[in-house]
Amino acid sequence: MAQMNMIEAIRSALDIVMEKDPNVVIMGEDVGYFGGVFRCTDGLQRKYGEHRVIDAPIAEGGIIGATIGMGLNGLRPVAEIQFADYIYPGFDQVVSELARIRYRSAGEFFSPVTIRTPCGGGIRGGQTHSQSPEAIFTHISGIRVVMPSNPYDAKGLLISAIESDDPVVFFEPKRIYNGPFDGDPEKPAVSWASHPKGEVPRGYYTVPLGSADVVEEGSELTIITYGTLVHVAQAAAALVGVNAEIIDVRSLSPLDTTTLTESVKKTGRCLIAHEATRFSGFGAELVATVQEECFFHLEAPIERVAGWDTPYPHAFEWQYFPGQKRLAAGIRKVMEAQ
Amino acid sequence: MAQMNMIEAIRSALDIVMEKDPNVVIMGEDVGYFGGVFRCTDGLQRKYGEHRVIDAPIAEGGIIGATIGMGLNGLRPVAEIQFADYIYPGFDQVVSELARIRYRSAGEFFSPVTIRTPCGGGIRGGQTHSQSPEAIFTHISGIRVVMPSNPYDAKGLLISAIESDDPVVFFEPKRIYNGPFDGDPEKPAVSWASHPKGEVPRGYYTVPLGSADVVEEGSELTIITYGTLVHVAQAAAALVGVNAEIIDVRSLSPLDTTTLTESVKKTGRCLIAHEATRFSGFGAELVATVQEECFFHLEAPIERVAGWDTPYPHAFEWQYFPGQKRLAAGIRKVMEAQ
Amino acid sequence: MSTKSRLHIPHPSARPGDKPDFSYLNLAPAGSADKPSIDAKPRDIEHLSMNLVRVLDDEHRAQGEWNPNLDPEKLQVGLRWMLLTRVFDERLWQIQRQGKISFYMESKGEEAVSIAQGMALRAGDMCFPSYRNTGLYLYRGTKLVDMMNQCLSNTKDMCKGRQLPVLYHNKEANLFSLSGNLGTQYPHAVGWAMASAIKGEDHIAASWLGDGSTAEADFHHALTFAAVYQAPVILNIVNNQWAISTFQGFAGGERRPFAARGIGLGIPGIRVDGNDFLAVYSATLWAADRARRGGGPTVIEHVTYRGGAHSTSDDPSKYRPKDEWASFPLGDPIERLKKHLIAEGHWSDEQHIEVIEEYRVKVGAAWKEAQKFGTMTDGPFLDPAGMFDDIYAEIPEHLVKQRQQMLELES
Amino acid sequence: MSTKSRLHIPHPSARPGDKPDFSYLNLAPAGSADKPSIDAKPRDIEHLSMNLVRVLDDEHRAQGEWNPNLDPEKLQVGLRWMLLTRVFDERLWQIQRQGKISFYMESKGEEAVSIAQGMALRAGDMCFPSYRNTGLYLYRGTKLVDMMNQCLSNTKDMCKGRQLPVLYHNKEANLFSLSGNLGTQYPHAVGWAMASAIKGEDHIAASWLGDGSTAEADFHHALTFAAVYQAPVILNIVNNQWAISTFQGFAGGERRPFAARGIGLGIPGIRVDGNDFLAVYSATLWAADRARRGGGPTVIEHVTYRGGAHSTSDDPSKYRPKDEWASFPLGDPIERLKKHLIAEGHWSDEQHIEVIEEYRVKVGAAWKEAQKFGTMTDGPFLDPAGMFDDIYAEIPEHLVKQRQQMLELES
Ligand SMILES: Cc1ncc(C[n+]2csc(CCOP(=O)(O)OP(=O)(O)O)c2C)c(N)n1
Ligand SMILES: Cc1ncc(C[n+]2csc(CCOP(=O)(O)OP(=O)(O)O)c2C)c(N)n1
Ligand SMILES: [Mg+2]
Ligand SMILES: [Mg+2]
Repeated sequence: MAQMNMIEAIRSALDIVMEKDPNVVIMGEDVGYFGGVFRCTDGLQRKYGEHRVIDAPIAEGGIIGATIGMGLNGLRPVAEIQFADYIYPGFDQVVSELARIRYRSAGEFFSPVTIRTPCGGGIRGGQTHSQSPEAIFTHISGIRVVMPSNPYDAKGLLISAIESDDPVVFFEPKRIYNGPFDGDPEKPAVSWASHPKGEVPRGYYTVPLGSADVVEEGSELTIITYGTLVHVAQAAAALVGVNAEIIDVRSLSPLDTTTLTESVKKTGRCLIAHEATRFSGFGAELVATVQEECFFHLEAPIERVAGWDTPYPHAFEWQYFPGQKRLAAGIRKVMEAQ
Repeated sequence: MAQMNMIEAIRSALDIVMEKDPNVVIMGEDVGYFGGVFRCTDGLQRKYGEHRVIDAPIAEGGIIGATIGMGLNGLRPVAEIQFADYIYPGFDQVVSELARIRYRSAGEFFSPVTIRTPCGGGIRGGQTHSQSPEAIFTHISGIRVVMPSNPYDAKGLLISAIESDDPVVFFEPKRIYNGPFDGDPEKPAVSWASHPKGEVPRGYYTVPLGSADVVEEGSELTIITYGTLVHVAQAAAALVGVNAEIIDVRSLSPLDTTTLTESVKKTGRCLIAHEATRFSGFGAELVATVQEECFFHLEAPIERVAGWDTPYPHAFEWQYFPGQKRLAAGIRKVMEAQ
Repeated sequence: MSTKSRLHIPHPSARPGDKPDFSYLNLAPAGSADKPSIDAKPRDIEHLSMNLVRVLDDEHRAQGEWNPNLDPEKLQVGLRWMLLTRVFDERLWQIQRQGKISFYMESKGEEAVSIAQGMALRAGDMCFPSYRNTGLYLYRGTKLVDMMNQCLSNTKDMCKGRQLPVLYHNKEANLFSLSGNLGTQYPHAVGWAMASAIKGEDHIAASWLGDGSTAEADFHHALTFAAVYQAPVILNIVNNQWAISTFQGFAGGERRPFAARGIGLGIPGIRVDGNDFLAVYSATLWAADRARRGGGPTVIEHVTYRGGAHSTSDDPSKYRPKDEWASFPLGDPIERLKKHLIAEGHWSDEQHIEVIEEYRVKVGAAWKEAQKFGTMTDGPFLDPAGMFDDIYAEIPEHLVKQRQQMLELES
Repeated sequence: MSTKSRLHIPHPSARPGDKPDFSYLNLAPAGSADKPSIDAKPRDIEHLSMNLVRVLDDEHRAQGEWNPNLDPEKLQVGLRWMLLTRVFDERLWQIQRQGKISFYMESKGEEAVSIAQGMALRAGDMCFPSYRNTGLYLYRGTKLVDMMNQCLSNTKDMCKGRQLPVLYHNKEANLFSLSGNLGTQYPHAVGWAMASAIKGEDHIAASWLGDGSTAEADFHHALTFAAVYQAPVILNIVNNQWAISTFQGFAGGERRPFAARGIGLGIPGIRVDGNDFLAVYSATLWAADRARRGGGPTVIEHVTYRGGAHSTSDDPSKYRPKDEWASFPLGDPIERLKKHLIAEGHWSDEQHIEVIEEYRVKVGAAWKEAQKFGTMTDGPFLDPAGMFDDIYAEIPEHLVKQRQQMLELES
């Protein structure tokens, strides 16, 4: 076991998979010599060579398109998109190609590309370095969508993603790269060293795709969330003093419906939280799924707490971000409703 | 008044707006000399000239990017994307630019582009000529998303869209271009001539953006839907013999929540239907919104009937398409639940 | 608004009712283009992108440095495959018109591109074709009946009913799956070729797209990545003058040949008479050798003409002269190779008619066979349960559930 | 997997610790490039994209046909604006280092591009800049304090707190709103120019992006549309050799200058010494005149060097030699214009120092002023309620509700 922050855990996952499988290659902007603007690939080019850790032209569509081609030729590519905000120029290659190749060729062809990309606020990056576009990708059948909330899961899920023959879009919440964040902007940052999931095995292990994690067991309320908000939810539940069952979705699509609905059937109340904008966010699907399965167990409407339906404004990160206060208000609302 | 099918109604809207406002220009693949692959711009280049009805290179991103620039220079562009399936190469320009220009420039700049695009199945077009990607666009704040279900609305909404200073993505369900379709593939096609909303004023009128339409009043169940499925819903309700209130959402974003929730509060039961794939489809947002507002009025879980979470397969249009049978089954399920 | 617009709008040289006019094509005489060595610097061979590589002259003789000097037998093979492609296309078109398949796209007039290139490439080279490369699927061994099964979406359909007719694939034959989206296969070819280079293999990749599709982003991405990493790839632009109703000028073809699109990135371009089997073969071999020996990518523009409608949904008489193809100065690739072989004494009109007849029978037989596996109206039908397969490597729970629901509704 | 990869990987000529080496730049002597008439055919002036337009020679004298023969007063104006830009950048960089603004990007070493081009364009011409065109915002009259207010996201911020520092706009001055997304402004410029042509106006548009950004799809779309419709637009590529940590070879700059990127579409390209104020001015005027008279688009590549870090988040010592800029053969645009003016007897070292001092004071005063309107830590603060405005022309119901919720939570 070692102490790792999420960046180190991701780097370790990449290192281990590259060591194990010579077909794994990495491609992205600034990933090679420099090691990535968030340092996730630091040292990998030195170790595995320029032909396996490849600096790319600034063309997200090209990166995804070219890695698809590599995947068709037996490689197992990991594409890095520098910021999730910049994945859109590659959107067509994801939707029309990556997600569909296996289907349209009736299983003859497939390309096991994993797309890693940092998402969410946290670096005061303004509206073009803070987006969480995961919902959009969950609407596309044929790709898996993953977002870890801690170093342990990040490494285990990333290894699974790369080894999976399905294409995966792997969102990394950059706000918690260096430490868990409980949603209170006033408090100093903590580091992963103080968190049990900052303990990460040095070697190979996997966390399976498609399974949610019950982060905290509880009886009064289920909070379904993922990414940064897992930590905020824990803090908010403590703040309100409610015995909440907190579920980290982790794999957004395909979704582990069972873990979610079993919990809600037990607690009878549900809050759903994410950082992305609310309208047609992934929370909508979570609400829809839960109410379909658990309607007769629900004692209160399912509440959504999410980013506002605005871009992420530079000056108002903290007003935009669904922090402790907002989650706490949401929890109270769910608990009080009857 | 005149009898128009939806294509004629769209063409009439374009004609009227171009006549009225010399700044309106049209740009798209095959829209000019040829008049569009679905004939929506037929005759307009002859009438308004090659500099106002402009054939474009095959580059959806370029069409959207260039029309944004035209809009910034005082024109009021209407971009046609030949099939909604081909809008993805222009997705970045929609999300990162069109939707954000007004916001990031604090209202100084804006570009009032309307993007028209035919969506949905109906021409046996297989997986790349049948998609309904509207949900994805509803997650983007700053753009309006519209989908009419009949010629009258199509014309009135399109005029509103073009005259709106907000960017609009205007989806045209191609299956009902020529006539309403009740979801039974065995029956011969009908024409708009037999439908009251096929009566369309020749002149200028608008249907406001942001308002849903109660297509049929009813007391036992609310069916919320849009596009082609409005007609299927009517047929399915008749088939089951339920007194359903049928709501045509028309403007998906911003959404007319009031009309939806008032109806559900009244009926206590709700079915949501669309042609797009189910998972994270727009139905999810509709469910989430309705259950948030109407939870204590609901007597049964809100049911979603939608396309399966698969691409739209060429051979299985009718198995994929949520037709009368599937809606009827959904209605029965909602009515029987207690 | 002022009325004096200064916007340039490209115009085709002729519209319906006008006399066809191909004077805009800058045609060089056969044999006039020089053939550089395969290690020539891109900078030194830029003229090849402006010139026109032609081998067959007006007397149907092979001329100049680009003459590949192919055995007559090999040429006969080429001619036969082109004929089979034409016959196949004609029959399938007819079948669509009879309402037996939902859609069709033919490659009439462009057969040389698929067959000559198919013959110039090696079996291990990977192809990323466009929907107008029917000949390539045939030449590389896709059975007639399998192609028809695909168009029928029947029980033997290689695509299991998921794709529009003509969107074939053939994994064994290194033919990628066709997409309905224009140009998306171009960066795949580059990535595939990069992987080949990474692995130190000498397979190359080739891709094809139309003049109109060069405007798409993927075209730019492919060229950029190919140039940066010197990927061993041939990037073919099949300039058949039209993109549905729009003339190639709308893709920026008015001022420079498409072959020149890569020269700003240092990618050599060869403009070739796309209806000249020998020229296409020769240019392809040159580019393939170059790529295989580490010389990087080549753009090849094939100057040809879309002899038919864009697809069965199209009516070209609405936007171009009916007789335009007949006036196309580069003619018909089949006629030209036929006349060459006849001129050289290796073919005859009788043989030609015989082969066509033979192929008609063969195609007819295949059609009979294909129908046994089901048509749009008559069974056997594909099991719709299959529509839930192959979305993921393994079917996930929610799709199992949806499949169940679907089957219950259908029963 | 075989170990012998044949993939080409571009390499910068020097990495940290190496001796800087710019021998890869193909530099022509000042005055050697010919200046064609503005109605020259693209085909006849292709060499301009390979050559290098330079006016200032090593003795700081203006040479050759491209000498714009500007009045010394005008050159002094240019020098002053470049100095102001540099002083402004230095101060704001410092301010960021002190933690008073969240982020900053400077344009050190590239000031000639913004100022010379700003001066060569007309006020009615519309600019679609990149984040490294700070000088353009200044030259066109954006007040120092307004720029600072933007960087502070304070109560007078033109962007109402919504944008990252340096993502300015200035509607009155025809300066478009900067985007964080690379290259997206390029097709806007083309569309704007098309609209100008449609309306029969003679305003032109200009846009700027970096060498790295040429790989993006929008670059291709812009060039294609500009070529097809002959839009009156200047498409500037500011080749500062680096894109964050990647050398321009990763954008395909190893084999051909970026100026050549449009020649395959028939767009003339001019490669210009981007640190030579006179050359930049002159090339811009030529392209602007050409566009204004209906000659269509021009690509201008400015060969320059990113004198500073990519941004305040970057540390270039990790990937390039520390002293690379000092060895850049085209020097520093400010030094070069200064020496030219001194050589011509229209400037002095004393004046230079004086102006710098004057600007430091001016910038310092503006900074004092700006802080009054709020900083990251000290009020007054922008009302967060404003974050819900300007998403739509009118605020819709759901945002009114969310605003309400936010205000309740904040109170
Ligand atoms: C991304 C995308 N946009 C638009 C279309 C619709 N479309 C299909 S074929 C075609 C014309 C293509 O012309 P070209 O590239 O010249 O190929 P050709 O048909 O002439 O072989 C168009 C616009 C599409 N299939 N994909
Ligand atoms: C679409 C997109 N992809 C990636 C980025 C991240 N990014 C910001 S600046 C930059 C480098 C740009 O280099 P270049 O175009 O040469 O401009 P320069 O910074 O040198 O002026 C990158 C990769 C971005 N902002 N937008
Ligand atoms: Mg074509
Ligand atoms: Mg740069």
